[in-house]
Amino acid sequence: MLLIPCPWCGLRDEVEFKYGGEAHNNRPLVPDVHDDTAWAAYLFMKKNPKGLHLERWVHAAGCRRWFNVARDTVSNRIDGSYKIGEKPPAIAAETEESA
Amino acid sequence: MPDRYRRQSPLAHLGLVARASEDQSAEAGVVMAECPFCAQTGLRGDGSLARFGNAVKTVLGIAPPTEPNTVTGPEDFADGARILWLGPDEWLIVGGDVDAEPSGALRLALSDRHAAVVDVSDGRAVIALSGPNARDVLAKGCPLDLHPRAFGPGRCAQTVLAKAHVILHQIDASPSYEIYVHRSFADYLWSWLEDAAGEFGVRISNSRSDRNGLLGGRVTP
Amino acid sequence: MAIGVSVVGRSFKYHRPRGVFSAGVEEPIALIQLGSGPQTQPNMPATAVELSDGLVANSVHCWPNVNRDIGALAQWLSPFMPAGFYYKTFMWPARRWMVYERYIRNAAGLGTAPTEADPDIYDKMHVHCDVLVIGGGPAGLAAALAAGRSGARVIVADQQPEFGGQLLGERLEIDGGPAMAWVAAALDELAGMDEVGLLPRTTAFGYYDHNFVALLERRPIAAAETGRLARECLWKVRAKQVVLATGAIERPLIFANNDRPGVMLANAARTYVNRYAVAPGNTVVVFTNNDDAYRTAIVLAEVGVKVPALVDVRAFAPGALREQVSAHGIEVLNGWSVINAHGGRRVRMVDVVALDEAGAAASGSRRSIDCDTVAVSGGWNPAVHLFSQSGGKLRFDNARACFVPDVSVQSERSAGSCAGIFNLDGCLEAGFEVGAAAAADAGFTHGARPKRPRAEAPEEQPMRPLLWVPPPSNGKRFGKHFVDLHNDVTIADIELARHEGYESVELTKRYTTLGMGLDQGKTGNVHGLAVLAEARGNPIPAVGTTTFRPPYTPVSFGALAGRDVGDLYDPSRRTPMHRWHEQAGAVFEDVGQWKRPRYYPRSGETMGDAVDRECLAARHAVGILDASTLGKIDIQGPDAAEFLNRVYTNAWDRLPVGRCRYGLMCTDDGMVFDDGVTARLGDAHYLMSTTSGGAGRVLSWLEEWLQTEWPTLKVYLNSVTESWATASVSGPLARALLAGLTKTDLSADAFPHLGVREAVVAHLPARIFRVSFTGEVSFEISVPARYGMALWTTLMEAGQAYGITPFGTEAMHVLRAEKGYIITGQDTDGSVTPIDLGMDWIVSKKKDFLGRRSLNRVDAMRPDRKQLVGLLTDDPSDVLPEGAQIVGEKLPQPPMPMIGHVTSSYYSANLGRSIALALIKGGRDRIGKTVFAPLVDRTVSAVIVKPGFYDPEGARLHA
Amino acid sequence: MTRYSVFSLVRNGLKGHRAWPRAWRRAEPRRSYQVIVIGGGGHGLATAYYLAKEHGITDVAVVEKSAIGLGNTGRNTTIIRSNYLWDESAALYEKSLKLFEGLTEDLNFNQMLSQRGVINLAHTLHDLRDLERRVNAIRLNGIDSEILSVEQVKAMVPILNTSPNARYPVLGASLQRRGGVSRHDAAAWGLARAASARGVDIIENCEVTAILRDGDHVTGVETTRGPIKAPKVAIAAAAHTSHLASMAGLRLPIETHPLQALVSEPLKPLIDCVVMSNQVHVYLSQSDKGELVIGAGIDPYVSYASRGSLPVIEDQMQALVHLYPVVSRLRMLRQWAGNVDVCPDASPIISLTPVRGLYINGGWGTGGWKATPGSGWVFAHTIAQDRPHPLNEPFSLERFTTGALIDEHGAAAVAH
Ligand SMILES: Cc1cc2nc3c(=O)[nH]c(=O)nc-3n(C[C@H](O)[C@H](O)[C@H](O)COP(=O)(O)OP(=O)(O)OC[C@H]3O[C@@H](n4cnc5c(N)ncnc54)[C@H](O)[C@@H]3O)c2cc1C
Ligand SMILES: NC(=O)c1ccc[n+]([C@@H]2O[C@H](COP(=O)([O-])OP(=O)(O)OC[C@H]3O[C@@H](n4cnc5c(N)ncnc54)[C@H](O)[C@@H]3O)[C@@H](O)[C@H]2O)c1
Ligand SMILES: Cc1cc2nc3c(=O)[nH]c(=O)nc-3n(C[C@H](O)[C@H](O)[C@H](O)COP(=O)(O)O)c2cc1C
Ligand SMILES: [Zn+2]
Repeated sequence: MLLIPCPWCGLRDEVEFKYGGEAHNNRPLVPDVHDDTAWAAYLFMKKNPKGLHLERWVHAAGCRRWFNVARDTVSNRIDGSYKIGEKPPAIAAETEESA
Repeated sequence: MPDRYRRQSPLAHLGLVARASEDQSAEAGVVMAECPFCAQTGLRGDGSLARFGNAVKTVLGIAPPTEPNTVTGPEDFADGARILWLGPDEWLIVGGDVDAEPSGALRLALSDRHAAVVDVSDGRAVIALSGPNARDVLAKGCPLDLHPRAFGPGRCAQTVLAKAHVILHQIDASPSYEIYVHRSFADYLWSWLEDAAGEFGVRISNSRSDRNGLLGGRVTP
Repeated sequence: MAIGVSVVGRSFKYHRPRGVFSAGVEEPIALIQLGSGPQTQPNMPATAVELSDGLVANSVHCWPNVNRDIGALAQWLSPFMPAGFYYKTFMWPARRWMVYERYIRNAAGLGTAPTEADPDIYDKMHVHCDVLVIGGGPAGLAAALAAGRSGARVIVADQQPEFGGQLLGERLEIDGGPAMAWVAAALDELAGMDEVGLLPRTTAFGYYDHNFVALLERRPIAAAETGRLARECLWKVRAKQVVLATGAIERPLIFANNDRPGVMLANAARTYVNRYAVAPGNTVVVFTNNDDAYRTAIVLAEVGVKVPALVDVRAFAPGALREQVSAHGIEVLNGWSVINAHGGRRVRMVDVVALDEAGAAASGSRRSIDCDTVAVSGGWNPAVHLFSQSGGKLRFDNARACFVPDVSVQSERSAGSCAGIFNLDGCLEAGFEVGAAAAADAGFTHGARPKRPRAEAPEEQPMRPLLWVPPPSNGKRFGKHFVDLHNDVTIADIELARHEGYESVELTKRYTTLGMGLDQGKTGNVHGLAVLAEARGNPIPAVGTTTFRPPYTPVSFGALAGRDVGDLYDPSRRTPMHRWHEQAGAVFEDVGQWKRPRYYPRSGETMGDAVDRECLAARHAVGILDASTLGKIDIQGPDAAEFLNRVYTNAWDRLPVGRCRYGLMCTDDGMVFDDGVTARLGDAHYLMSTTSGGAGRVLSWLEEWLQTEWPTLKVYLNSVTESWATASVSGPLARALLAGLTKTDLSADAFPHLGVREAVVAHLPARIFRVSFTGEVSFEISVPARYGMALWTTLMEAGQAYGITPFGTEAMHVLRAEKGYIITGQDTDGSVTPIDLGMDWIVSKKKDFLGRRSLNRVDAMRPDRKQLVGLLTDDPSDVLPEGAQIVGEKLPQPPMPMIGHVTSSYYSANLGRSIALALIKGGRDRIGKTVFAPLVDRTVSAVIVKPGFYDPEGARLHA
Repeated sequence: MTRYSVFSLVRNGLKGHRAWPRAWRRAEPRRSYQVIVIGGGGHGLATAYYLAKEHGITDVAVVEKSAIGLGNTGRNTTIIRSNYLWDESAALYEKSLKLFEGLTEDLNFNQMLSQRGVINLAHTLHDLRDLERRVNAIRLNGIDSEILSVEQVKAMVPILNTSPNARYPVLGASLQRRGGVSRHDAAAWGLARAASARGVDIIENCEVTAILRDGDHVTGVETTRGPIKAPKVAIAAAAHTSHLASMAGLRLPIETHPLQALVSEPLKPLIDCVVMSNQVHVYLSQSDKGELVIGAGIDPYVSYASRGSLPVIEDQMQALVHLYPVVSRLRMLRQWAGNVDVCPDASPIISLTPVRGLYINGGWGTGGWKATPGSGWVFAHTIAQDRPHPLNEPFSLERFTTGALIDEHGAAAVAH
């Protein structure tokens, strides 16, 4: 059972949180310029990586803040969390590409 | 002025006042009470701005805490307002009788900036839990570390208790706590707590309610 | 055992008699049905049950009784029942399988479940600690002392009723005194430490992610009998550091008919004597591959049990121990092996054979020795279960043929014999080291480390890493050699699995059921691996282990459920007026977690009668509905209108203060998600309402967009659902009723449809919304929740004169369906767009909103999408069932192509006929056409109409 | 292939079972094949089997990274049924159920297909509406399905708590009599044996590490045992579908989640059918060996760890005790998790891809066990003909672009 670092409340138990899926899959600012394939990519396509995953969580039963977590999907090890709008320090390059 | 005698607290239907006055075992490990009719105001604003905190302080005499999960203000409802940290831009102001409309002045003071002041007094029930086994009862349903080394008077936290979302505020080291829970869950949470506290012996008290005004319960359908 | 019971149970597959094999939780076979009535408990290992007065125990899995069991006939068929035989048989013909299955099911299974609900209660505790010590043997206690003295928060859990671990069954010394005296002193010291908790009878059964460990505490029966105390408690421990001190489990040596009652682990035999003062038998042959069983022989002889021989597969013998054994007149056979046990319900005799020089074949001279018990030791397996569950990697120790912890993944350390340290002094040393190190890693370095206790460390001769007896020189084994005593898996079964290609250890396990029983192979798994390794010609590490999974020992469902059962299974949410509804005899409906009145039957009324009455009242007089459950979200900030523009399909810039508007929300894939009315209360202040079931979902969805995608929008959202109690009065007399209770001008001109006013109603501060879900003039009156009951009762009293009638969700649904209004979640299902609902009028063409782009995809623009229409049955008294499927053409029998389904359907008392809403492919083009609903017992025909059956112009609404 | 028969069993029994041949040949990878199927789960093996049987393509390798049948095939709760809401799903799952009904004979390997009935409980009015909708749809698709009253459910499942005062009382139920359970391992082993007998190479301990391409055309795979060439490569790797697809540069609408299950201690017969509930979320059946087999929903976050988290089990047990108060003293013997490949609409993808010669079969989520033979059957067709069979045409990848999702959780019950 995960122990998730809320950037505000610190380490809290998994049951206080809700998972929000892959992070940095932002909604296109002007949806109409995207064709159906690109739109489908935004709506549905996932990296679903084996290994490092940047993902959104919300501290639902706590401070209600959304934030990002860097977690390994194989070991479930959490490398850290960061606020929305921030970049994951060590892996900034990778995020840039996906943003 | 609305008729104060017609108001009902979230747990009015349980007849807690009557139960509190019944002869109850003094050896109870857990003491439970409802704290009714305490004004609660939701406050939103940018806590990182000094102007915001100052504006609040001017009205209430205390500034909203910036340290997560802490409370500013006096321990007791009776001694004026206190402010619970709920999020980086969210607080709960508690204190005073609900019918005194406490949020008006604050709303005015913050009207020139992006902030929100919302009266949520009726949105949550407040249950006081104390006694030597109070912490054990909470531990049955709450994943937080409530050990004195990790949590103590002046701390608050939003968390899960049984199957309800609650705000937990530790009042003193005896230990006693106040639990805020959404009104519609109040009946459930009270039953759950009484059930969980059963092994320690429970005493119902109305000391908090006495201090904070009148209990409802006069309405017959 | 003391009264001479030797057959405790029957084996799973062959129904062979089985006795007591171990002295602990690893017991594979001595399973009993404990207690009777609602508190009966099947499949309990007799070796781990505490005796108490009046205890009732029966054998499981035998008929008519354990001594004469019909099922034992299976033994005669055993040549035709090898591993996996059922995959190869029972298929002639295949469809008969279910007939065979009935017999097989009855023959399988072990104990029986209670037939009444469990009267006991169960509890849970969350705890946090710096160091969790699992196991209270010498290593665990030493670790706890070291950690506890540092001031750390420590929990020590042991599955046994008493602490001490192996020491409980030994007569050893620590620091020159009895070891148990050291244990007592350690417990005293620990009990005196404020931050140390001791949990006996508590099994750590699961090691999960992030150092979360689940423990199950069993309370002594006497304590539970007080009624208020839970029978078991699930401890959910989050530990900064974990010390595993779970000990080691002795394992047997395998020989022919090694399952006969009387064959028992050597250490267990010793434990029975030392700890319980029971002799395991009268004449005991000891059989071993290591030194430790010599101690068993000595202990047995000392208490007067006859030990005719000690058989050691090793050619050499430990000097001092051998002398002591011999001194008791016990014959020591070095380089010999037991190869077979004779006897029926108890061992009668064993055959022993001398091994060849290499020890590889049982080729030498042969003897039989009379005995009633065989105490057997094949060495020890460290209890690495939890270590392995934590993700830790194991290493195989060849010299001792066992797996030991190697690489840790989580914050845990192993100490003592679970780490492969088998002597007491080493265990104590390791415990102290590891306990202190764990505390230090948790931040507790202070406290002098006291001198650690010492124990004698006698010289040990190496064991012989052999787990089953060598075959005769011709290589052919005879008789059944049991590897898994629980599931009757033999060496031959494993060899067969390998032979047929099920040679991955996981496939072997599944094909033979090795290690899949109640004991999960605690004593037999390593043997299984060894047999497989030999058959494959691989070393054991190459074969690997199967996966260690929770629970370490079985855990009751009740404990996992805790006190969240019965009425506490799920919160039932109540409105401030709940008590009134109850007393008025309302029948409730579950809507999400809410309890909502569905209708209020009067005496003698059916549901239909009541709903008709309620519906008529709302259209002809005045009805009152508790609408407190609707979600309410307070929205404030300069960007509030822009925010609404983005989340609703329609535009919000022009809504004046004091007015409301209906809105529809879509997910970004264009499907309808929720709906409701939003009011503008001030320049930058709105109040959104949502469906009752959707309130939480909508708020978190809005917060998600706001926080993650639009953080620059200046908007604050606050849930005020619970702050307000809402009563909706609806009907032609609603205005008159309300007018008597408020000064607010309620006239149509002053307070038009979709207006909102701050007001005082019945002396209460209130907000009045003129919104309507019924199609009648309606006022939704919200007051602070503490006044909900006051408002309601005042309205009821004042309403008497107008024939006020409370109505529930059912009437509300009928009334809105008469108007053709949708309910999201009922008339939509996540595959319906606003266009499908015919609500194009609410979909802005000018601005972007969530879902808009998706409405332009190929499929969303198909003309034959399902569209919302009305249905009128040809027979006006026939009410279509909701969920009825619609076909365009009646066929004599299925399959029939369906064109849609009925989403809402009611009898409308106001219209004097049935009405329905349906989603129909290309429905709007089919208006006027007849369609059919083929039901199980009849087919209903109906004609498609526009939705909106009552007052389609909305005259009543605006009246 | 030695046929299993009474005769062969007795003969071998008398010979001490030393003469049984391997169930499937141990195959070494050859340099090239006509078709490579990645994944030796039920779906991959069925695909290979039907390629050989229905399309005469026997030059096929199934490459499996560990041993066959140890993925989700080996860890599911064995429920089979075809009572799906949408026409497209009903047709696909019914095809599969029909194949299951003949599989024991077809494979000469006892599948222990037990059509003991699958019951879905309704606890709210919303549930009842959905139930009616579903039962009617299924019936009109020509598939058996019926509605049960509370009394009828109670008669079939005496241990069920049908008290009207329960927190969520049972209001009704649906039943598919032809639904039930089928032994999970038996499908993998039986399919492997039959496919192998038809010439398919089943290559275990061989992990695909790259997908080889020439332009937009697939040419084979790289494996831990060397490269293998093939003009057609078919992915049937469940949890690992996204990972493999990414080797070919594709991104899929699939997320991998842990799904947990557990078994009780072995018990004498206690429940004779499969019972599932959505509102009181748990499902229960009893295996022939006597364990109660219990499951519920996925763990909420993406994970490839084949263990789940305890709260999910706690919720599941609360639901279990709520529905069956007599089981509270019974005990969990073992819990585990699989990793399921979840699609946004809870329907699978059986499809061609933008890479020529690369085919995908995945996204089965929590409910693909029952599809095993049907999925293999249509996938084999898709691969052999290089175009989808009408049964799997609606399940193409394109549906995410057009929006023609087949949403099986909207109105569906639990999708197991
Ligand atoms: C706990 C649980 C309960 C379930 N209950 C049910 C149920 O009751 N009813 C139902 O219908 N469904 C159920 N399911 C779902 C069902 O089990 C699966 O949908 C189905 O078995 C998938 O089969 P598969 O052959 O596609 O996948 P798998 O059996 O997982 O096979 C995929 C194979 O691909 C292999 N592989 C992966 N990557 C590579 C690589 N790079 N190279 C080579 N090989 C690779 C894997 O090792 C694996 O063997 C359940 C699932 C779980 C986890
Ligand atoms: N002679 C030999 O060959 C040999 C071999 C192994 C061990 N030993 C002796 O055994 C002793 C080992 O000491 P130790 O402290 O390492 O082990 P131990 O066996 O004395 O204690 C382990 C304790 O952990 C408990 N336990 C195991 N798993 C548990 C779980 N999951 N949850 C809760 N409790 C659990 C056991 O009930 C036991 O009380 C030493 O005296 C050692 O000499 C001797
Ligand atoms: C239908 C079914 C029944 C099972 N029955 C048992 C059982 O009786 N005993 C047991 O130990 N495990 C049983 N298991 C669980 C397996 O041992 C194993 O845990 C599961 O297949 C997952 O594999 P893994 O634990 O090796 O990862 C069963 C699994 C399934 C799918
Ligand atoms: Zn937080």
